Amino acid sequence: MSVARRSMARSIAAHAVLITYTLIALFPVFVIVINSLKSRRAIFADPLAWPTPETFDPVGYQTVLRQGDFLLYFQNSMIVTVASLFFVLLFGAMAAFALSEYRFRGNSLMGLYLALGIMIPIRLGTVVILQMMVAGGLVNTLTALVLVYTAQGLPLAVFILSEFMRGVSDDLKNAGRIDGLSEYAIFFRLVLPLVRPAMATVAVFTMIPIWNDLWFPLILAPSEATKTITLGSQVFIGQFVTNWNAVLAALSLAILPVLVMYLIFSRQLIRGITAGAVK
Amino acid sequence: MDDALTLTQVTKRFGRTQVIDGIDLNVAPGELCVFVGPSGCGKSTLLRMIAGLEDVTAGQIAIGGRRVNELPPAQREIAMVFQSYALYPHLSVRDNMGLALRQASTPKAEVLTATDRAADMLSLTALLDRRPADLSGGQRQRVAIGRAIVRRPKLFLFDEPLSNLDAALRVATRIEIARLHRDLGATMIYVTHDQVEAMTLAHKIVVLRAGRVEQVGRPMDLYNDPDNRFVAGFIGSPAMNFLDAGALGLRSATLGVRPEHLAISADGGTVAGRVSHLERLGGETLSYVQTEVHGLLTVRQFGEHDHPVDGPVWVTPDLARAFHFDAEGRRLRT
Amino acid sequence: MDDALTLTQVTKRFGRTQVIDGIDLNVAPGELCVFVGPSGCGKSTLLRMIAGLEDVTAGQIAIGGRRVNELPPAQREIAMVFQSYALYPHLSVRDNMGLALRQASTPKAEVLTATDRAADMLSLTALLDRRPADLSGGQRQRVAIGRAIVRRPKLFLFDEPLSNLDAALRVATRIEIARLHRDLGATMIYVTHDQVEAMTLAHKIVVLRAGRVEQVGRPMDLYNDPDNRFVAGFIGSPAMNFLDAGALGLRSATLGVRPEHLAISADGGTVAGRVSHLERLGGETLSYVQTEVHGLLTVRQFGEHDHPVDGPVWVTPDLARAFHFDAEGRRLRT
Amino acid sequence: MAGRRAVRWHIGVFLAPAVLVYTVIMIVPLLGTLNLSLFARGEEGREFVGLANFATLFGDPRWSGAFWNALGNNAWFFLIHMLVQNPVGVALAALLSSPRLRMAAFYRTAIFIPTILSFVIVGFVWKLILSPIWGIAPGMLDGIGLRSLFAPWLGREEYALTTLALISVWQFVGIPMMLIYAALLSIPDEVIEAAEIDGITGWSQFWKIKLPLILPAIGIISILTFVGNFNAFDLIYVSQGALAGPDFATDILGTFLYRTFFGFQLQLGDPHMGATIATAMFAIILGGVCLYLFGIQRRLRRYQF
Amino acid sequence: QDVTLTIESWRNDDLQIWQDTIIPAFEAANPGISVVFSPTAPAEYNAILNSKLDAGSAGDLITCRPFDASLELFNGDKLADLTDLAAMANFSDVAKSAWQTDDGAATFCVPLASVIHGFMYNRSAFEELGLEPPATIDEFYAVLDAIKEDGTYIPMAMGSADQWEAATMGYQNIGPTFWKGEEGRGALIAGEQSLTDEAWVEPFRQLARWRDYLGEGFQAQTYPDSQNLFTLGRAAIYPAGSWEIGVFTPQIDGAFEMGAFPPPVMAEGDTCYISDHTDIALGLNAASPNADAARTFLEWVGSAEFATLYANALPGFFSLNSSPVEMEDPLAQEFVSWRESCEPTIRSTYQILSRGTPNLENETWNASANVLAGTETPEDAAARLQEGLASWYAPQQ
Ligand SMILES: Nc1ncnc2c1ncn2[C@@H]1O[C@H](COP(=O)(O)OP(=O)(O)OP(=O)(O)O)[C@@H](O)[C@H]1O
Ligand SMILES: Nc1ncnc2c1ncn2[C@@H]1O[C@H](COP(=O)(O)OP(=O)(O)OP(=O)(O)O)[C@@H](O)[C@H]1O
Ligand SMILES: [Mg+2]
Ligand SMILES: [Mg+2]
Repeated sequence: MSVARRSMARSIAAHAVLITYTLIALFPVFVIVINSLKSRRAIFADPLAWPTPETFDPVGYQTVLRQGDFLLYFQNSMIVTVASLFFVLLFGAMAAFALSEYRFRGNSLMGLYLALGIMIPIRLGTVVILQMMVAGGLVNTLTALVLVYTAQGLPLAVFILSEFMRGVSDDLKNAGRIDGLSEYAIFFRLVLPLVRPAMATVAVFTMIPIWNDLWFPLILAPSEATKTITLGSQVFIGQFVTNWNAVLAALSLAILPVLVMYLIFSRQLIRGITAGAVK
Repeated sequence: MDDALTLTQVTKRFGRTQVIDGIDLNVAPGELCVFVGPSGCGKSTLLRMIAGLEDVTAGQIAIGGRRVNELPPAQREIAMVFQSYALYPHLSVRDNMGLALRQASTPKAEVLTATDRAADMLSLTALLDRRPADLSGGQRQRVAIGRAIVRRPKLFLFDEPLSNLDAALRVATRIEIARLHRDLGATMIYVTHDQVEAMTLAHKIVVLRAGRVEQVGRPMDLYNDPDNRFVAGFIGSPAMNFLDAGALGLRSATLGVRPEHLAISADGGTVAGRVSHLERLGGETLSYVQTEVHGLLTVRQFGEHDHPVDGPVWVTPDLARAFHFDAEGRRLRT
Repeated sequence: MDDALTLTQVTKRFGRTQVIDGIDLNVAPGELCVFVGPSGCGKSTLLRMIAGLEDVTAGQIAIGGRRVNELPPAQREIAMVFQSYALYPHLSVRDNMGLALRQASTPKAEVLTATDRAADMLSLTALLDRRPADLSGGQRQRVAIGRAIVRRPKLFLFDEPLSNLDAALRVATRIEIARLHRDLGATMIYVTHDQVEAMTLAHKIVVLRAGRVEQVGRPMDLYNDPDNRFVAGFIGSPAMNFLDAGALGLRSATLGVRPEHLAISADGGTVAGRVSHLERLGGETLSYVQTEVHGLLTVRQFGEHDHPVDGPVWVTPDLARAFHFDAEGRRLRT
Repeated sequence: MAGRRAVRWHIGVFLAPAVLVYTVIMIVPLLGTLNLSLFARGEEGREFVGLANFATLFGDPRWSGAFWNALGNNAWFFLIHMLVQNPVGVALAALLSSPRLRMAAFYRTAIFIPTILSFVIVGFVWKLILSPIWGIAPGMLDGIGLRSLFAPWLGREEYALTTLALISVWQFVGIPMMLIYAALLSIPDEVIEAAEIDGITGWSQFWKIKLPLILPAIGIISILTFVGNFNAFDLIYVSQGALAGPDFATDILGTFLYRTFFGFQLQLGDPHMGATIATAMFAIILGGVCLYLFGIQRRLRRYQF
Repeated sequence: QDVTLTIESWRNDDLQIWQDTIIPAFEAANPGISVVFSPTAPAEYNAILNSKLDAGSAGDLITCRPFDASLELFNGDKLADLTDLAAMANFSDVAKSAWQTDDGAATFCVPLASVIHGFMYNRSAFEELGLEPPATIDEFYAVLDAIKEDGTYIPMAMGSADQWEAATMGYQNIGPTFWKGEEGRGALIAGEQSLTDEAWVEPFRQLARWRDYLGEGFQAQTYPDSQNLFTLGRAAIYPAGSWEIGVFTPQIDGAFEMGAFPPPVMAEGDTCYISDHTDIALGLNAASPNADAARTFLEWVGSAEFATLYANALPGFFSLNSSPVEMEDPLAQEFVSWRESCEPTIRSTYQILSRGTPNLENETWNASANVLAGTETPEDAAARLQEGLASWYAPQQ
């Protein structure tokens, strides 16, 4: 598409709106970041001030790095998040393909069944889940978390992906069938690459609650060796006093990996992925 | 030996729209069968039913003597060129063409040879690494053809495969398809709007109209011996002229005369009219003559000719080569 | 009066691929200009640049004397038929055609009249409430045409608008477009692969090759007076035969003879060969003659003729109507 | 696709892993829990009481009062999301998807960052910003001469819920934005080009061309918003506590459920009443989802590109 | 053989102290037993603990909330009976009451600490304004008026956003003065008094009066906000719990001096009452495979050695051990000295009265916040609480 299509006024207006909203979105984040670099006194004395030499105080970060093995926590979070994401995307896309591509008896019931999971908070099943994990000897392993997060992420993934997969041209899939591709090959080689934007979206949606979850790490894997970063940051939230310097520092640090993952996934948001397929 | 393709009372409805209406057809092995018919008459639908991409509402489709109604497309051993191309947008031209072979675990080298051959034949070699989105319309169409022919299956289904190609390429590709057909001994079903393609490629032309078969036959048989006015008018380009036979003092209702069988002269003849428009195509000249009784008549002359536009002329049909039709459009054979 | 369209050194690169290479062109108001050229030569790209859908890498485009390089498509007062149709999938045929008018707040009744007229002309009336997904290829193409013509803008851009239509419809639509053109006095740019369309519709044909203009001229001028071997071979179907002039004892490098200017005879003539293949098209017959020196020659005869395939024949060029080219393919005018 | 085929094993293969993991890890535990709603703590352990718990929930004015209050608040919470979050998300996506917009990736990321933040941070920073004591919001309003408009929003019954809903909107607007953005990307360029040529640009292009083509995605975000809001919990919990003050003005079903199920402070967890509430919530959500799946989604036309 | 004991706790705050001070002391004396202190974010503690106990994955030692939360666990056979623990002899009946069956027959947690309510004040500010800590209610308001008059300081740091602040630091802080501590609390449990009695409504009236002395926008002021207002020197008086001693001292970091006074009495010479609330104890997971080692640990926790360690590490958490504990922190000494001059009592809602639905403690939070914020009158609030209590508590019906 062409430059000529962008009229000047329109594009200025678009930028104005976007910048305004970006400010709204980032202002609180800015407040967090500047305050994570200040002493507690300075935070509350003037929360909006930049850290000055007097008020600059990396005590939060120092506390964080001193307390516990934050690198290990990071690693645990990464492992859990990436593994869960992988299974959610794979299994979710497969199920979504079955639901969107084939007409079979019970299709919509199956769709509804797989969507039930987004309607009740999985926390309610905690006791039974924990009992299963105890029985399976999975307590204090990352596997337990991966299993739970996979199950937790599937409904949303199926829900979103099946909608997007309905938009993939039938002619294209049919061309594949005529080319002798098995249904599996059609799924993996034709459909999956074409719903990349949707996969990226689902990946991001799935990743965030996993990364930020506190509950299941606390219950299923609270041991030092399996702590996740979010759980690790909770140490600073006390009964009567919260070490906000440390919490802000820990959670600001904890954003970075998700942000990186987000950036990676959002590169899959590509325009015109199906361009040129059919006329 | 069984027929390569047998359609028995094949019918298709989309909701309440009847699109294919009880079609019977046999295609012998190795035959090249061309479907022609007006836009929307059901050619693509029929092709898609043969491929297994559309349910058959009623009737039976057999390929090589075996009923395939329930068989998925992958097991029908067919290749197809879609009217809409249906290229894999995320794959390069090479992969688009090679996917089927690689899927069948053909050795890499063989896949490469096959795709390179096809690319060569379709002048796609320079584009092998592009994706469909970066191709021109005609290039896309060629990729679609290439994808079908690298596979060399028993039955080819072509849906207007050359519509976006230029004349030279079209002739070349047509000849390649004919050669492929000869070499492989494959059966082909070919949909086209192009008279020349239909006439030159086909062993058998099936003329469809609103989901029904109007006539099946060899090209020259349809041309020289059409069963009815529709076929007579549809086969041959420019289309046949239909004159009011009564006004000419004949017994039939309509007289069909091909443009080349109308003589035109400034001096005198059977039907008087005036030249309304002249088309010079280089090798031939088409004169459109407006007449009072018979409407607009097309006269085709070889070479370059000139008739003053709006000038009065006389047109004379070659009655020996004319066709007679009754009021219902049925051919009157005498 | 300003030209309706002026291209000055228009250039387009996709990445490093040079697709359009410094094109200069003037189209007078009311003119119908046809772009022809081999598949992939840049016709669609040029059209899209005129429409404002592609950036101009270099050069200038002016519509009605006004530079439009920076103007968005909506302000260029154009209508376009896309090679890939680009119909609105969510709108019915009627709404597809009427949307632009309704957008311009045309009164409802007027929109209705305009769409009904277009539908009528394109035989779409029965399909007005369908959506594109439920249409055949040809029907979609007609909707795309309908969408362009209801708008009656100053400049029409047609990209192979008739490629998926059957012969009858094609002729009818072609005539309608010609009439529309006359009635509106609009300027039209028309891309086609069809020789007949190009020859009959065009005031001016632009022959493109690999992003460059090879020749611009009136149809019969290009046919009778091509500048070079490429144009000579491209205009006219079947294509011109190129004979080795040296072997015939002539001074030029290549002798171009149209198929209709080759005489064929079993008894004797200039060049000896054997009939390799015969195409009977009804009104004419094409004989492909394999010769030792000049390769495969096409001979076109009016009417039905028969030459025994593989039989020896003699071919004689009509030297008076032949063209001479030098080794670089330039026309030698004498 | 032709039907009536031999057994199509692949359907099973495609569904099996998801169904298996999901059923074992999610459905079985949840059913086990919802099942508790039919029991109550008796003399010796658990005893079956049928629907008595539901009778309590809806019959006992204390329970039903709390339930309806939470439901009403939840409805308002949802309404704000539908009226603010989704339109804003769609609008942002529409802007971001305009072709060749410079810095689009930056905007997209920036607007998405709040969604990445954990609730703890979000709760903290908004409380800090809106706090009447530390002066960010009052100071900023002062700066534009509107100090008088300031109120301790989070502490006032009439504003607290709306304020929290707007914070939640701020946090989650990235979700509809991203989903709609992905949907917009799938619209073929040529359709948009055709619209440009037809003179359909800007807003009307969005309304007339893009919106109809992404309706299914809009449907999805609506239903996800519905489900998400009626399950919401964390934001209120971290910023207003489990008692969802002031005076339960921000109590929504999620906090009500949490308080009841897991207990809070001296209030012991009551899995039976908790499960009862959960079942009631589940019924409400399921009703909404079914309405969508069978009433709306079926009618949405989808277009293949 | 080595065993590792895991302690479940909500005291994130104490992680350092356990790791660096308490556990090493124990481990040095008991080779072969190692101890891990594994705290959970306080808000989630009950829910997480219950889930883990139900599923059998909880740690060996369980930090006990007072009264019903732990009693419930004991009745559900989740906590072991520790009545026979030798160290139990080191605790008075009052100290143990929060972790006993209603009849007092069984004790299931070793008491760790109690917390005392009172008021902290900015001594530097008081000196600057020439004020003395008040002893009576009239003096109390006079002081508040004086500070308000002056305008430099917010008279009192309290908000209603975190409802428990109003209830615990307000209502339960000053309430015993009106309902006469244990006397009134016992009478309420026995059904002899009701919450609509003057003694129980008056504390709400006091809260309502406080409203005039709070900072702007106190409705959105959270508990940490209040803490910060006081420690940053912006507020002069802070209704406190003794636990703040430990956290305020480093936060104030010498910027000003703190002092404390007990809840003021109605008239000079009246008996004063303080809330000295048994708050935290340690129990044994009934399913622990390391019960023996855990008992060894609990015996130690009941010892005087532990009491000294703990109380000094956490000034403001006062040992419940009968053996006197030497404390270094002067403010902590000040608080604990009130035990001598005033009648101690525990929070009125904790024992028995919060067993049903509606939960009296939670309702009291809500009511206190409402009254403080002025959205409900003291009388209405009291009536509502009484009605709620009577709806399930037989002695009140
Ligand atoms: N996005 C692109 N990137 C790179 N090359 C492109 C791109 N789009 C088109 N091309 C190339 O530009 C050339 C011109 O394309 P164009 O579509 O204009 O051809 P055309 O003359 O319309 O051909 P046809 O008759 O086949 O439609 C082709 O060779 C094509 O492969
Ligand atoms: N999904 C559908 N629902 C309803 N009618 C349909 C559907 N698909 C096709 N049709 C109609 O069926 C008829 C046959 O369509 P088909 O595509 O087979 O035509 P065709 O002969 O290939 O035409 P063309 O030459 O234009 O490609 C057309 O009139 C078309 O409108
Ligand atoms: Mg078709
Ligand atoms: Mg093109």
